[in-house]
Amino acid sequence: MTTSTAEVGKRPASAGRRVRPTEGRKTPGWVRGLAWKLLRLVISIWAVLTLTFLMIQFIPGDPVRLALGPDAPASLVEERRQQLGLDQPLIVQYFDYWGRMLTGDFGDSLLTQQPVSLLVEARIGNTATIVALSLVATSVVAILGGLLVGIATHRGRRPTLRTGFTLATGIAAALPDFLVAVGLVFLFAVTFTIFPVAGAAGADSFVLPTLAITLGSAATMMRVVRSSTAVVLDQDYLLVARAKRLPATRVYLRHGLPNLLTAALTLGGLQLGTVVTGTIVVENVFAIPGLGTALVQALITRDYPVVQTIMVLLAGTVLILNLLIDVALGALDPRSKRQRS
Amino acid sequence: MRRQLRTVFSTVTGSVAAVLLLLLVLLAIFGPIIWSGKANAIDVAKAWQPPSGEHWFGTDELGRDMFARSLVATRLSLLSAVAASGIAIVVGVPVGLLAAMFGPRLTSAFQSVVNVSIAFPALLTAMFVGTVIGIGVPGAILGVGIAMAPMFARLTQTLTASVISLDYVAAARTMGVPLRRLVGRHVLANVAEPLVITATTSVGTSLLGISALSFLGLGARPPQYDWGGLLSTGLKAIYTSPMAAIGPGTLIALSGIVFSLLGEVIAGAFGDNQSNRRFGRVARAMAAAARRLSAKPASPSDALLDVANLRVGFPSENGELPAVRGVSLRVAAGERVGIVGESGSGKSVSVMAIAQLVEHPAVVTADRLRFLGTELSTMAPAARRRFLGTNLAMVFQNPMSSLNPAMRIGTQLAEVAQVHSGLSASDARTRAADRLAEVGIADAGHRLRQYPHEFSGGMRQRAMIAMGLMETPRLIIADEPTTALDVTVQRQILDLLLAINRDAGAAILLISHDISVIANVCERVVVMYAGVVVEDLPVASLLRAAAHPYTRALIASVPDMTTDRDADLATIPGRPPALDDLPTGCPFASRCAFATDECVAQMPPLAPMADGHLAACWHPQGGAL
Amino acid sequence: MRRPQLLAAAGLALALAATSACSDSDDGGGSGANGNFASGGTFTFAVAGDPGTLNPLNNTATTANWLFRFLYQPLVVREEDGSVGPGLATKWDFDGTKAVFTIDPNATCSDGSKITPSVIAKNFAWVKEPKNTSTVIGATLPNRDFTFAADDAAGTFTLTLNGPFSNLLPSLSFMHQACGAGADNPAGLTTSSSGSGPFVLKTATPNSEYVMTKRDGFPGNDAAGVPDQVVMKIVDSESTAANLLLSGAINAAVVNGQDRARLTAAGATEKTYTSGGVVVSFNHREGRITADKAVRVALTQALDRGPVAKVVTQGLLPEAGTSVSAAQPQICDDSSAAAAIPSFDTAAAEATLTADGWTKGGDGVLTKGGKQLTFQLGYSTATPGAAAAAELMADAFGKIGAKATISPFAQADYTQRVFSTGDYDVMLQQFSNPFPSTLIGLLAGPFPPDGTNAGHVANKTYADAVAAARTATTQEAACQNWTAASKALFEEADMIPIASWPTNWVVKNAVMETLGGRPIAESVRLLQPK
Amino acid sequence: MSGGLVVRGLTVRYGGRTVVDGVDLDVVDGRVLGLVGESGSGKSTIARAVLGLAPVHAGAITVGGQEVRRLSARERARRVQMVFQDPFGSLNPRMSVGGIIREGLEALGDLPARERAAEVTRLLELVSLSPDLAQRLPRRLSGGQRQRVAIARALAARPGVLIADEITSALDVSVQAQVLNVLRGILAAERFSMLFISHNLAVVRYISDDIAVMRDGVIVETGPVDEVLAAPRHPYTRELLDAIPQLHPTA
Repeated sequence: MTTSTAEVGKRPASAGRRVRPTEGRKTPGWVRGLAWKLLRLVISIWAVLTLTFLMIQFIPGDPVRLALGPDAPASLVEERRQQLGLDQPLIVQYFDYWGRMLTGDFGDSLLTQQPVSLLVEARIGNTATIVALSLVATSVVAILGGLLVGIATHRGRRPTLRTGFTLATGIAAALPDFLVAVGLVFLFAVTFTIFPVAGAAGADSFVLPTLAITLGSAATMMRVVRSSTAVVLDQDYLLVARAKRLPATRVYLRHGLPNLLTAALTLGGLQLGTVVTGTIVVENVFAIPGLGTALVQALITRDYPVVQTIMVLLAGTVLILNLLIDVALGALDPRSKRQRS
Repeated sequence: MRRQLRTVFSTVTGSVAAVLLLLLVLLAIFGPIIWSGKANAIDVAKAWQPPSGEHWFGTDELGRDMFARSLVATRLSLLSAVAASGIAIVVGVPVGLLAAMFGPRLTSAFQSVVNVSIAFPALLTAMFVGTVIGIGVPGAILGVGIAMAPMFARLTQTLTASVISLDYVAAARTMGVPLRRLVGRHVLANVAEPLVITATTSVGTSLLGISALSFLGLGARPPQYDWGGLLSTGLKAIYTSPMAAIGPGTLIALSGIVFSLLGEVIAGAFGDNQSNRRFGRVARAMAAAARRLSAKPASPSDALLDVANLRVGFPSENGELPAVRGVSLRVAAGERVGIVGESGSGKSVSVMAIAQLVEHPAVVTADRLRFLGTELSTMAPAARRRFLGTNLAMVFQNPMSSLNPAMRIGTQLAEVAQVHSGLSASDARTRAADRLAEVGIADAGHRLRQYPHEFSGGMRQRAMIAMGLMETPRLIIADEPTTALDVTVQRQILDLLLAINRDAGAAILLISHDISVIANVCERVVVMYAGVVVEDLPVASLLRAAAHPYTRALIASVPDMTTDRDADLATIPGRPPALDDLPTGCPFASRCAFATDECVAQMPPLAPMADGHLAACWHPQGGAL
Repeated sequence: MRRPQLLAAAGLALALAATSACSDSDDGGGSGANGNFASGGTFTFAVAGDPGTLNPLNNTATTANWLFRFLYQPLVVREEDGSVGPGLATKWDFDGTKAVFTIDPNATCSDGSKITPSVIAKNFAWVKEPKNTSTVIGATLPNRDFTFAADDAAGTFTLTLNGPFSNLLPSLSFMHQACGAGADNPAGLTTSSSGSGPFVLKTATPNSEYVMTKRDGFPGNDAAGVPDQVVMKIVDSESTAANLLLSGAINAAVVNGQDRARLTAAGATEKTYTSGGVVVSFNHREGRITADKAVRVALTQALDRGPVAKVVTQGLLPEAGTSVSAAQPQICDDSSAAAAIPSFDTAAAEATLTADGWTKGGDGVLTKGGKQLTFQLGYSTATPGAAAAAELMADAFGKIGAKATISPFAQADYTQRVFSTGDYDVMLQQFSNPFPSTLIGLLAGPFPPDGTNAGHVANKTYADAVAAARTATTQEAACQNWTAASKALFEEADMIPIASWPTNWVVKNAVMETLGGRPIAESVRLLQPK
Repeated sequence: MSGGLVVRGLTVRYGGRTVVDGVDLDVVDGRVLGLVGESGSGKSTIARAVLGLAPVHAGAITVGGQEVRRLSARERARRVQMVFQDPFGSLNPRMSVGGIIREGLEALGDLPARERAAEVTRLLELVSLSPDLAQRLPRRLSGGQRQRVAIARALAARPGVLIADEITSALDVSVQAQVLNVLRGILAAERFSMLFISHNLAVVRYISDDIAVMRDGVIVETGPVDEVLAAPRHPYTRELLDAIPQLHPTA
């Protein structure tokens, strides 16, 4: 089956005279590709929202009773249920939930009775900072490190470096981020007071949290980049680039890097999701008032509206990140623009 | 597989991983039996003691021995991890299998779902499931298991998809093999290896995931305790009694490392095996560094290319494998020379070595390697780069993969002139357009802006040739330039090469397994077998005077439009010798009808025949074929 | 008139500064004390949770009280010995139902306006208004049925209750009075303050930090070492707070746990206050195994409360608790009632159960009438040390053949069980209760849904003694009745004190006095860092 | 078993793409039809459609007068078998050579179990392989040996029609000759018809009785080999003939 379709794909190969003017077909394939990706994003976000909506239904106990406290008389509970529309059929509640979520009304915290949006507003900055810094750090470290090591160890060169790299990244990837975070605090903030130990006071208070997330994820991604480097370096067009006697930098950076990034992003892009959730654990260790600390607190105290909102936000971030990666892949690899259709 | 595992575990990393795994398993089995008493013995007076001879990791808030507790916790930690992985496999593998087996539509729907869920952070999924189930060990296990299931689903789906597209599955289907057997015998058996590897590493991943949940207070709760829970207990005293946290932390990290190491080791075993398999068709793909060309005083020569005693070896476990064993070759200016030989004969490696493109770990030596009168081996790298860049052009076998898919054709052509002639971007583009037009590509200006995937195979090979013509090469090395092309396109490309030879005077060194292709293009043909040149003769003499039995068999075994359809084709019995088992004598002796003891004993030199052409044979044959 | 307290605080600060000066070898002589105070600067203290709304009349949470103490003043304050001292009122007169306060004529608000009795009246008017649902009602004032009158000419404010309430004056020390614009609209105080305290709120970042600046002209604010700024920072984890203290990023924090050792080793001073109590309570509801008095008594006898106290307070207050409301300064010393607690004796516990008809089964668990002696042992996950204490208690219960299943409850769940559904057997509870009266609703009165007596406790002796105490007109008479009430609880093993609940302030490079665990705003001084 | 393969109006589409467009083919009983064309012309798709491995959009495929798509998998296996191009991909790497051939015998269930071993030996000998190879795994065989195992496997079903899809294009020329000779030997010994697909006109000419030339999913010319190659009528057939590099000077 695949063989035949592959053959079909090669069809324009038959001869120069039968080449189709591909440029003539101005239906921009990548526009359709992007639309398709956006559709997928919308469906994914719909799924996440639906699941979080259902979460409340799955959970035993009455959220209103939790919210109003034990002293509230039954009549008040009933009244509040009506206010919140909880007495409505599930489907009505579902659409109502959608309406609220889309207008940014995430409901009130069961614990503080304050709008969840206030909590999010106060905390999203710190989380966004950590996530953004970690994403950048992970990408830069992983791509540069993986590329350099990949070149240096290509085809069995420098076996010691290769072994050391495998071992070091293996260990770094296997170390859970919470251990790394604690270790970093102990080392850099308590033993040598170089960085602040906690809080989100200044720019330097984000150094250790970023480091804690980056270490593991960069190690994992660096391995992916190294092996993609090895694959890319084995490609015929790199041999051709060398056969053209281009300088090494041009061979690697101009011919290697874009293709390498495609390969690395395809595989390593998934890793970026864990960077986003890494913030949950790390914020807790560094006591940074962010969405991660709020999520864990809310989980323990069963503050479901908060759990719901933060999960949707983090999941949405990951999904949008993936869309961006997809788009970047499309930009890097001209082939994908056509193949997507 | 068993044998591979055995060899793997005999390596240092492998045995370390195996021993550690064994230790963990023993701990999980016997730990609670031996240390439970000590682990649960409460003595509040001894709360939070620092590490001592009695309490290696110190004590916790109830004065319980943290070391004993860490050991006892091994069982719960490992069991949870294994259970979570088990859930992931039980859920993921069948889903992946189904998605791959039943139609492209299901597959594509499945891929969308899985791609999203796999990108969805596992920790969030685990938290979500844990919230619904309720905080505790079962919630954590189920959460982590479900979070990992998409990974297994996708892996299974991709692996299965790649296996069922293989011909042996199609063959089994045409044999009417029942579905159950098809899945078990043909699909699962062949996707098992990577699944086993992933399952191994996934235990480590689950362990970390569940530990993280316990650490955050979303996993095991008292009186149950796993490593994550102990870690968060110990963390309370990290600054006063760090061992209470470092102890369980180390165990978590160690187990994580053991399982990832184990996966790597197993993967390494299978991977090596694969690369060994590939080693058979190394030739062109082989590359690498370390050139130590022994430069001997060059004999004056007016040849364009003058190679003497070229040797290329590839290091392997069984010593160096000699892919090329003393090849000498001369190409005169403007000459068209072909090298013919079957796979593994060393023809591609030879020209790659000549072009200075063989990389580590291959080792290249030659008595003489002169091009345009200059010894290449002693040139400074930068000078050599420029020299070869302007005078030598190469065309490779697969035009589909030879062009960089991420760069426009124009850029790939123009950069040659920019780098070597220092042309400006616009001048280089003008030249590129000229060259494209020269190789017969219409609308060159427009074509320059296109990407390789917008070109047909024949056009890509033309573009490759045009790229070689960006400077004024004196020699074009074309390595199987038409093998991947259809016969009508092959004709056009060969004609193009001939035209360039005629119009630009560039010499051509054409490598092919198809002797008739060479006969159509070249003036002289060099026949290679098992890393040596066995015959070197003018194309005109091929049918009249080929002397070496191998050359003659090669010609006779290929049917052409005049072959007698009622007679069997000539065949060559046996197989070419393996590189690690080369005979001392003539490598063709074991397959040769004319071989004598002399042939087995001694390698015949490349010597002039009656008509003056060269052949390496003790018993050269005569007469027309 | 705040002076006595201020001077005391300053004096203590000087003493402390002198001590540290002595240890400082390069500093000598009499001028050393002043020289060791830092001039200006920022004093930062950490709290575990966000205070919530900034309306002083609608937030009685502990952390909010700490913050308000810097920004506002109450009518009267409590002194360390439990007596009542002057706040905004320089003089007061209380007869059990009616209190007359003479307002300090010099008191000014942060916006410069004067604080007159009618300003105080605005506060009480806001609190009295039912639609404002002020938390002051219940927490500070027993109900809304009070009247008040302001006489600006005489400078007096009069508050009249509808019945006797012996704890009125200490309670009022928790009611911070807004002034100026804030008194007109306390609910509008969302990002600023409007009070008569020594500091003014500058910025409020919920869940992060609250920055306050010094009010110039406030009496005593020109003293050496008074910080220009005070920051209250939210730090969830105690370890993190400790790290911040060590690194010098903050000056004070409550640290109860393991981190204390390294803080004191690093030169920080600490002081432990009793801010409440830890108790174990038994569910009396019919059908619960603990409805059986013998079981409650036996379980109490099985407990060596000292070690449990040590574990649950993380070593801070290792003595067995003697009172269910031990917050300092204690209004009543009811510790004599502790003698009524069934004392620790495993053999006696076993005997009690044997006498009640329990026999040991094959698995070592006691049974009676085919029912096993198994029960839930619950606690709130918000209480540090409770998990370990529960483990210890379960271990002790196990020794007499009673099988406890440890059940951690999330705070919300825990609250619902304790106050409403009553779905628990044995619950380890922690209260930050300054007054014995706080627990009345749990231990007497109507069952849910009409009340909060979720454990169905029906101890008439206790209920009667409590009623007598609440309406007593003198503190002394009240205390006698409180002691009798406690004794009744312990004899029936309805609720047993396990430990006093500590608040341990650790202060570094600064001085901060606290009262009942609450910072005293006027006592804060910054020292030169060592 | 006998009966040729008849294809009428076969159209195969993948997505919106028509790969085979209304093809008629006759593989006459006992004869070899060579199907020649360039890559992408649709040759392999026809083969796969016959075997039920490609979706048939329209048309009829009959073997011995029976519409193959209405046959059970087992019945179809008895009538049509195929040898694939890639000798490395067409043998399950985890099964022994004997196991691979035996599997076909088992699936059809025509032979009693005890006679299967003998049949495996016979089939291996038929393709000029030593019966000793039955125990080996495919990876220890050369490309030519593998391709002969694949032929033996296909013949195990004693099919009326054998489809050989580019079976020599992945082999070295000297090995190609071995396989072609083996195939010719079997054709002489056993009675079946064959659809021989190749892009190599010389090989097709050597082995086939009839020839069909395919291009862009359409058969452009068909007829007995000698006639078509001696006097090609379609310009594309001529183009193909002209493009072949010749070693021997054309007569």
